[in-house]
Amino acid sequence: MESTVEDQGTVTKSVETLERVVIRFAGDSGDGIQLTGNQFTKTTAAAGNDLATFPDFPAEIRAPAGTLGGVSGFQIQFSSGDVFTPGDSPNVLVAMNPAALKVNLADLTPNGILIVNTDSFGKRDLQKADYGKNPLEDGSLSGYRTFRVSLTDLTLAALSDNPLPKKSKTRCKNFFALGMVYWLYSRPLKPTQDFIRTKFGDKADVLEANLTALKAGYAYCDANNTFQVHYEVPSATLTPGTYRNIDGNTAAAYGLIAAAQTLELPLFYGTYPITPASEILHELSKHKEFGVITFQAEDEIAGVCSAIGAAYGGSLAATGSSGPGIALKLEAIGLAVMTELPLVIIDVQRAGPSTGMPTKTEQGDLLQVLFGRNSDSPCVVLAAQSPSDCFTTAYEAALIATKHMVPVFVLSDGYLAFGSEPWRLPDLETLPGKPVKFHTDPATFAPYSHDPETLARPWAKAGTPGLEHRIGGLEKQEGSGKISYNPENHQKMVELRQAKVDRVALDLPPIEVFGPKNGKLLCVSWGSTFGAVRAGVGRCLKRGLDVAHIHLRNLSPFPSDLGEILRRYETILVPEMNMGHLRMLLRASFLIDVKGYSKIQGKPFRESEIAEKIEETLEVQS
Amino acid sequence: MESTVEDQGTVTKSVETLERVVIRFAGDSGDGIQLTGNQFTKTTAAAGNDLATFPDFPAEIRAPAGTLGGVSGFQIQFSSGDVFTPGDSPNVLVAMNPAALKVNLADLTPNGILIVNTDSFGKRDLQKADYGKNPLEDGSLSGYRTFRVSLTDLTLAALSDNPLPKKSKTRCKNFFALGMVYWLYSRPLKPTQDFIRTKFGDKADVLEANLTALKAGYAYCDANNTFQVHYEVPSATLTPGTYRNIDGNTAAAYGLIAAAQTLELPLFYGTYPITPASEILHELSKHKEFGVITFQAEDEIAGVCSAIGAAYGGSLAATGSSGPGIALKLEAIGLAVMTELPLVIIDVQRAGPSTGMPTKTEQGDLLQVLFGRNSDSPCVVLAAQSPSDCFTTAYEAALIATKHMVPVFVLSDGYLAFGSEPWRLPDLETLPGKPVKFHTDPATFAPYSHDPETLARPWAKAGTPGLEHRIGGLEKQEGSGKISYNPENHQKMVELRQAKVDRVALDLPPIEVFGPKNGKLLCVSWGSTFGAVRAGVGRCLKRGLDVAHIHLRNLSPFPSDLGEILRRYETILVPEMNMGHLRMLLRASFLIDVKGYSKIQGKPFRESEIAEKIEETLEVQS
Amino acid sequence: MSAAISKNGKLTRKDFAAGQDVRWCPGCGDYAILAAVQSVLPTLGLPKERFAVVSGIGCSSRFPYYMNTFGFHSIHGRAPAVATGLKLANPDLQVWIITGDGDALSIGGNHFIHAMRRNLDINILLFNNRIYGLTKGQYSPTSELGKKTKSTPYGSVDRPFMPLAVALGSQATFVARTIDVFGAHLKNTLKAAAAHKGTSFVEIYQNCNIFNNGAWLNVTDKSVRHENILYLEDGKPMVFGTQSPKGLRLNGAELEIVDAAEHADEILVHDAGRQDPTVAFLLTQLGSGIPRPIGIFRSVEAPTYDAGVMEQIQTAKQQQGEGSLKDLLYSTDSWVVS
Amino acid sequence: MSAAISKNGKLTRKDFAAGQDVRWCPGCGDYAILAAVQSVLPTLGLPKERFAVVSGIGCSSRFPYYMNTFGFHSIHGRAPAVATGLKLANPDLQVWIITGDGDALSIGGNHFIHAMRRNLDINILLFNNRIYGLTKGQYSPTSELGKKTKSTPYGSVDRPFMPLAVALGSQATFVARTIDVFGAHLKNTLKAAAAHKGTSFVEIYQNCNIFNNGAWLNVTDKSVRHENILYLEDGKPMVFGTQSPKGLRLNGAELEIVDAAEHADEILVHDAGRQDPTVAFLLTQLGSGIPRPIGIFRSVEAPTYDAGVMEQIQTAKQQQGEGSLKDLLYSTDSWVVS
Ligand SMILES: Cc1ncc(C[n+]2csc(CCOP(=O)(O)OP(=O)(O)O)c2C)c(N)n1
Ligand SMILES: Cc1ncc(C[n+]2csc(CCOP(=O)(O)OP(=O)(O)O)c2C)c(N)n1
Ligand code: SF4
Ligand code: SF4
Ligand SMILES: [Mg+2]
Ligand SMILES: [Mg+2]
Repeated sequence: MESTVEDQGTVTKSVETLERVVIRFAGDSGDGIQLTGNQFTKTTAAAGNDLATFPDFPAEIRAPAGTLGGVSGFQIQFSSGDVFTPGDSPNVLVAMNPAALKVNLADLTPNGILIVNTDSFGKRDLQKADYGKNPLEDGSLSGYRTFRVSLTDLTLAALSDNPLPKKSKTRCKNFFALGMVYWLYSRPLKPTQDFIRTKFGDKADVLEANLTALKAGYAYCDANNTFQVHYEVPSATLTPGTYRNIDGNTAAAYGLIAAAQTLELPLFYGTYPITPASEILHELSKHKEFGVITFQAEDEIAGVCSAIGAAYGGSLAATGSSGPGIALKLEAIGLAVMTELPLVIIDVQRAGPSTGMPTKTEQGDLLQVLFGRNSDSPCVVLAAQSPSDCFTTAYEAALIATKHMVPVFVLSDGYLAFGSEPWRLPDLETLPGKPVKFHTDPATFAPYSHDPETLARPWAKAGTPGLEHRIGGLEKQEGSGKISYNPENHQKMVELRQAKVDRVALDLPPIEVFGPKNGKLLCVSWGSTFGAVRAGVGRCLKRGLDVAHIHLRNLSPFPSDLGEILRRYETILVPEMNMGHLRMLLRASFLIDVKGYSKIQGKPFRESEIAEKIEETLEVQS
Repeated sequence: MESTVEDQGTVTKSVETLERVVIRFAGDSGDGIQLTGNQFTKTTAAAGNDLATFPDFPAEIRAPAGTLGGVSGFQIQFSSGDVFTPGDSPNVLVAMNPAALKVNLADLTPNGILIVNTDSFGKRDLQKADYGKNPLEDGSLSGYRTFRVSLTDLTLAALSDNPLPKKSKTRCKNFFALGMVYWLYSRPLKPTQDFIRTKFGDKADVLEANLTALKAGYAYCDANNTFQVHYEVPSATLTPGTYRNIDGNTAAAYGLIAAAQTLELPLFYGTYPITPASEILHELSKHKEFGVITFQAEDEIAGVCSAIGAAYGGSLAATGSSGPGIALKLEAIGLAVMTELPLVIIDVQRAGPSTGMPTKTEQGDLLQVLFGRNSDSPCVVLAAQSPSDCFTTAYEAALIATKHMVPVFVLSDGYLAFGSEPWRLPDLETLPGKPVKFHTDPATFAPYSHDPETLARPWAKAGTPGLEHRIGGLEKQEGSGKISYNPENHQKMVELRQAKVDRVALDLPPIEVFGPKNGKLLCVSWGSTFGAVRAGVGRCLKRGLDVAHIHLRNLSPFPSDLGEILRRYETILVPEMNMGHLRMLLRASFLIDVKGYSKIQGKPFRESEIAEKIEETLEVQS
Repeated sequence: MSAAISKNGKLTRKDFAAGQDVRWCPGCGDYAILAAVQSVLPTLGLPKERFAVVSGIGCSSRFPYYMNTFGFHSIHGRAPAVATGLKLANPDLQVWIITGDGDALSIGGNHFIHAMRRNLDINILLFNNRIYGLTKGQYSPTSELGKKTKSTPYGSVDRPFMPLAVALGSQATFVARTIDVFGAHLKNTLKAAAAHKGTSFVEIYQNCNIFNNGAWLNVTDKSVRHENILYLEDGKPMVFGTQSPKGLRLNGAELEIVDAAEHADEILVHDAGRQDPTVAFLLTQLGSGIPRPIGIFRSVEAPTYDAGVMEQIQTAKQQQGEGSLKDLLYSTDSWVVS
Repeated sequence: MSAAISKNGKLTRKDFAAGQDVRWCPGCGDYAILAAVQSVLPTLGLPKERFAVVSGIGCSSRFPYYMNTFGFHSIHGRAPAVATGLKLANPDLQVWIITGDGDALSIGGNHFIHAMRRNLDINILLFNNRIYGLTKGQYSPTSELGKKTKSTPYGSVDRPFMPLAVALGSQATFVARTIDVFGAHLKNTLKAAAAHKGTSFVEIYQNCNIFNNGAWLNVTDKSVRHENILYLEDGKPMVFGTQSPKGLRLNGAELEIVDAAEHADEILVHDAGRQDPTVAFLLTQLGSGIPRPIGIFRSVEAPTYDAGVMEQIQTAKQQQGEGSLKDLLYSTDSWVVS
């Protein structure tokens, strides 16, 4: 791990130690905010902090420069303790222009550090951001420790020797700002210097300019009395291992590739682009060296149908989309249920209904994936809890799908897809699962016979000599697989398809309870709310409240011990980014008066919101 | 009402009076079974009986003649009392060939009347029906009152003077059989004679042949000792009014036309053919004199999208399909939810999942229509309870859709679609509803403002001067309708879309309880199970059991008094043709341990199954 | 469109600009097309309320929000279906569909070909930027073979559609091509599309400067475009190039490029009104090379779907009288219980 | 198909008949096509396990159940999509798609045109009976204008597709037409389709004797068919009719019918291998009148989608070596905590 600060100069300011910091970088989408955030993340990860990040893109590809719609943000929480979310309210806000200030200021903690680029507060800039008065002058920043920095001019001054045109030099101001933040949190410059060298290696002037701007920002704080103190966030005591930073979509793609390796199957991914799921396709399409076939189909229906065809051909078949695309796939997923083929379907949920708010997150598809098909058409449903967990969840989904010959949904969402966190890489030797054994023996082949343990029908790869057989969407006779309209057979097959899904519960580990094993209040979360709920419950536990937390990765079937655990608490609270999907399922399954907490605003719960809701619920209760 | 039997000859046999009879006609699909059944139905309806019918088609268009797969059946229950279903087990089976005998015999009540055409029991005929031995000879018919009739030869003999070729004469044997059954139940021939005259008016020989065959069948019984007795089923004490026989699909089509008249809107039906929903399209496409536009689109998606476009253009817009087609429409229905346009969606459910058993019935789509869209996307859901009720339900759906600016589902199923019953025609003067008032005033126009009472947004027909406005699938600012990513607005709009659906409950009448107002057991039904459950509960009530019945036409929202009523009974039983959809919803809503009774066999409950289940449940309970 | 009389002869471009901020990337070709549409619509002699703009999803499909007309931003690929219902519900509307190469030809391909077949009286503008813009740069069904994009890092392996050929194969009655930056040509083409009774299909070459910049440089770049473009004009010979003008002549059923001066009499003369679509089809096959024809390839009369539907209704009403609910329900098969 | 060696040279028609009872209406044209396919497959030099038959929904789509091969009766319209995944998963399979005019051109139109565009190495047999058979008789996208059916009691008002033109507009590389009752012609066409590398599209005129009996009488009826059919044969002039043979000649870019003897030298000579699709397109335009061409309209070589996909994978593996999960996950950006 690299931890020296290159060319650091003399440090004369006082140093304070903090346990936890949340920083938000914000600026115009042209300001390089995502790049800045990613650099800070890498440096911080390498410094051994636990962390989580979340980028917030504008809805438009390129909104007009300087407007409120064009603001791009990147938030990181890092700590010497555990980090479950990118943090509620930033302690530090870096605002590159008035629009960024306007959009983000309300989130800054009282007395938080605000760094603004004063050079971008001209009359036009203020107008574009719908500011009537200049916020730098009207006292509206008084509740914060505001640092007015002439970022543009200082950058230009530092680059006076560089031959680049002014416009290009101005673009380096994000590195100047990053240098300042590095100083503030005592971070080394080297990782970013290395990055700059790799990235701009063939453009000497640009390379030099960025390096200089970065150092200048750092030196500016050092030399100057801008900040009275700077801070240290000691490294976290992370479990030993190899780590890397990963976002949810990349993790999901890797999970599929890893499963294909374990199962010794070729991977086929048939899909159609859609926000926020497209990056899974992008990532997979890079890995032809693994024999991965990606098929960008003409639409979602063709995407999922191609995957179903590939499953018949013996591939590990997967498809992925977001809510509206999943809706289109539902009819075909029924075909996968009926033909009892293995299929992984990734749903990266976004805010809806309909087109909704495509770049925003939500958990609104749980009921859709459970019930959105004609007649009883059960599938297995898993949900990932964090960006890196998308790997594990996709991996497990593939194992379940091939073991039971059943479609398996993986629920992710926009927050996981784009959020990132350090991921302790799994030990590849001990990954669960084993190679798939296709059926090959004609003598024992009955296409719709079922394994007594897994209830899987035999997987006979199309092309296997002697196993010619027909499958399809009409009801089939158990065993022979001939078309059957027999009433009793139909009932039997409907029940069998459900039983097959239910069997998955037998393989599930006991639910882990965080907090007291029984008591007043249990919070139940699923999917991406994990982090906020775990952190919120953690806060409450520290305050001595009687609250516990369980998280459900398995939504269909539920783990077998779920009901028993729920009954140990007086009240059950389910925070969800929807109108109460899991809440409804728990009520129906266990007849418990489960309370819901719905936040449907296109953004995740804050840790504090959960903590407050817990307090409120306990108060009502007592 | 016509009630004389034309040319009836002398009746010398004894006459017994029955309260209720179930007859099933069965034969090869080429035997004219459906026509025969329909004639018997019309005659019986005109005779003043209450009745219900159900045809049972082979899955194939034209299965090979004489095979088991090619058997076509038609069942009718008629009575001097109430009739709720086509009956459990026929008292009379007319079997035109060995295949028809084999498929249907098990259903015949012990000691029931069996009429077989002995002329079709040759060696080849038996083989085609997979009969090893001749059932007429091996004693297997001993439990029934079997009448062996040389139907073909008798028909040919009766037509010996007719110049038609033998093949055509043979085809008249169904009328011979019908004549026999008319004799058996003391029915007039005239309605069928009229029908034959109208239908074959331009083919003198065929007309004559059919008339002769009909009379010959009647005369044969009269002259001959075939039957010892014949029966009378006195007319029912039906509510006075004008009646006609109607099947569910025709009724749904008429319901839409009637609603369009009331609302003073043009009717637009955009759809794609699918069993068992196509007949709605067929019927509507006949009625251009009402200005009805039917659009047979390229697929279901285009069908529903065209309807959404028509709604924007100010039509009463509807679409219809069955389960797999509804699955395809789900994404677009989300658009209708988001744009808050009125839309009626008819789902004629069939057995699934996937293609399933297309010609068979099921109630498997309740959860699909409730939840099968991305994110929270609430719609109103109604279900029809009988063939004629499809009229009322479609009509009401149109009224709700236009009142609240919301998509409304109408659930029907294969059993209702093809089944028929006498329908007391509504008094057109007192049909509810009034003409739609479009918004026309530019001064007061805000496209996404909401009426405080109905929560409808204003319906501004595209083309209205001064009301130019944009709608779409992205989240909209309440009021202005501008695109909005505002977090609070999104939450507000999600809740508003649900609240709008919930408002419908305010207009619902109190639930009618059949049986005791509280007690041991309450059966809850929805959709087409109404008849079997009402009849089954009726039987149990007669036997003195403590059981009641309520039927839900409104599945979303539920009527407001539902919970209160459920709590008045010790046990709640929900018979459904699915794995327990309504059961789950009731459990989740009311935290009551609702029991389910699932029959998923592609065919409706029998009255006796319900009665037995009630007994069993009450026994367990006590 | 039926020839309607404008209630307000003084409509201007401004009347058609909606309040909502335009949110395309600075430099996007969509701006120019928006300006052209906004300036053509007021000239068509229809009051503002007679226009409806329907789109699917994509950068291009944001279009309706920027038009002060009736507008429907529907779902991906489905604009033709929505427009069909809207037009049938209100045939007085002049309906414009705005779509992209992904929206129309990928997910919406089926509705697209059926619109052509039915010949509903609508206008379809396909903004072809050979890329998925809104989803940030995957290849589209019009991207060239071997295209490297986010989803095809090794290059695509499927051949692109030629949109005009797809349309003609599906029996389009009006087929044209124009270019975002050719203001006058664009406007004239839009006017012709509006005037055509039936489905008018206009492919508009559009530059996505963010994800596929310069896709059409060989016909937009000032230094080469006059050499590369073949302007199709009725009654004019198919000649292109200024330095040494060349022309198209038929050799059997194939097109040959010949020296225009030398073979002046043999050069094909353009006639968009030819019933047989073959020459138009031939011209679409020049889709990817040089010369690149722009203008109206085909414009022929054929019965429109909406007129057919309306006619059947009118006839039925005339022959049977306005439908009476009473007659429908109380049919000959009914009976009275008293 | 890659030229594979049959493990069993003795396959017969019987080997390809599956046990399941055939359930079409007696007299349906599908029977003849089934018989032809069952008799052609054994001659193709591939072992039985190398065949897969994929269909959508419709009477025609019941086909896979009657073939003793791998078979997938999928959902309505989606057979090309299912087949694409199957073929990519196992390129050794010879994949046959069986579809109907509704299945392929109505709900499945989009997958159909994209299959043509991609040129995946599969064979598509479209059983065109100009009606929806399985749903009991609604008009289809190939039904003639004015067609009265259950859903169009007043007659349809939309023009039919010409399936071959749709295919060519979408860049089909192999396009042919044959007829259910023309046993030998049908079989030869199937063989040619199987031999073509790329998407082979065969339209088969099929009689639905229940809902659209006699739809093709003018080319199947013995008394007229020889006058009406134009047999396309490579290298042969396009002549039809026996009584007074006529031929096709080009007049500009249009086809003219002329006396065959009189204009013998001017008669067009068929060449399915012509790269330019225009003559093939011209011939498809004869879709509804007389003469009606049958045979192979177009058959040209082009890169196939599956080969492109496989090649990229092989190249990547050769250049980068088989992928290593360790290398993928433990990238340069990882760090160690100890
Ligand atoms: C059902 C569905 N699938 C996918 C998407 C994602 N999506 C939105 S626009 C688009 C493609 C846009 O490309 P194009 O039509 O060429 O429009 P452009 O943005 O280039 O103008 C896609 C794939 C969606 N919104 N809905
Ligand atoms: C999603 C869906 N929509 C509609 C149907 C109903 N359907 C089944 S086959 C068919 C049309 C069949 O016509 P065609 O493809 O021409 O086949 P044919 O029966 O004539 O051989 C339709 C509409 C269905 N099964 N699934
Ligand atoms: S991404 Fe491309 S097409 Fe979309 S707005 Fe930007 S420049 Fe235009
Ligand atoms: S309905 Fe027509 S296409 Fe279908 S099996 Fe019968 S004859 Fe053949
Ligand atoms: Mg595009
Ligand atoms: Mg057909």
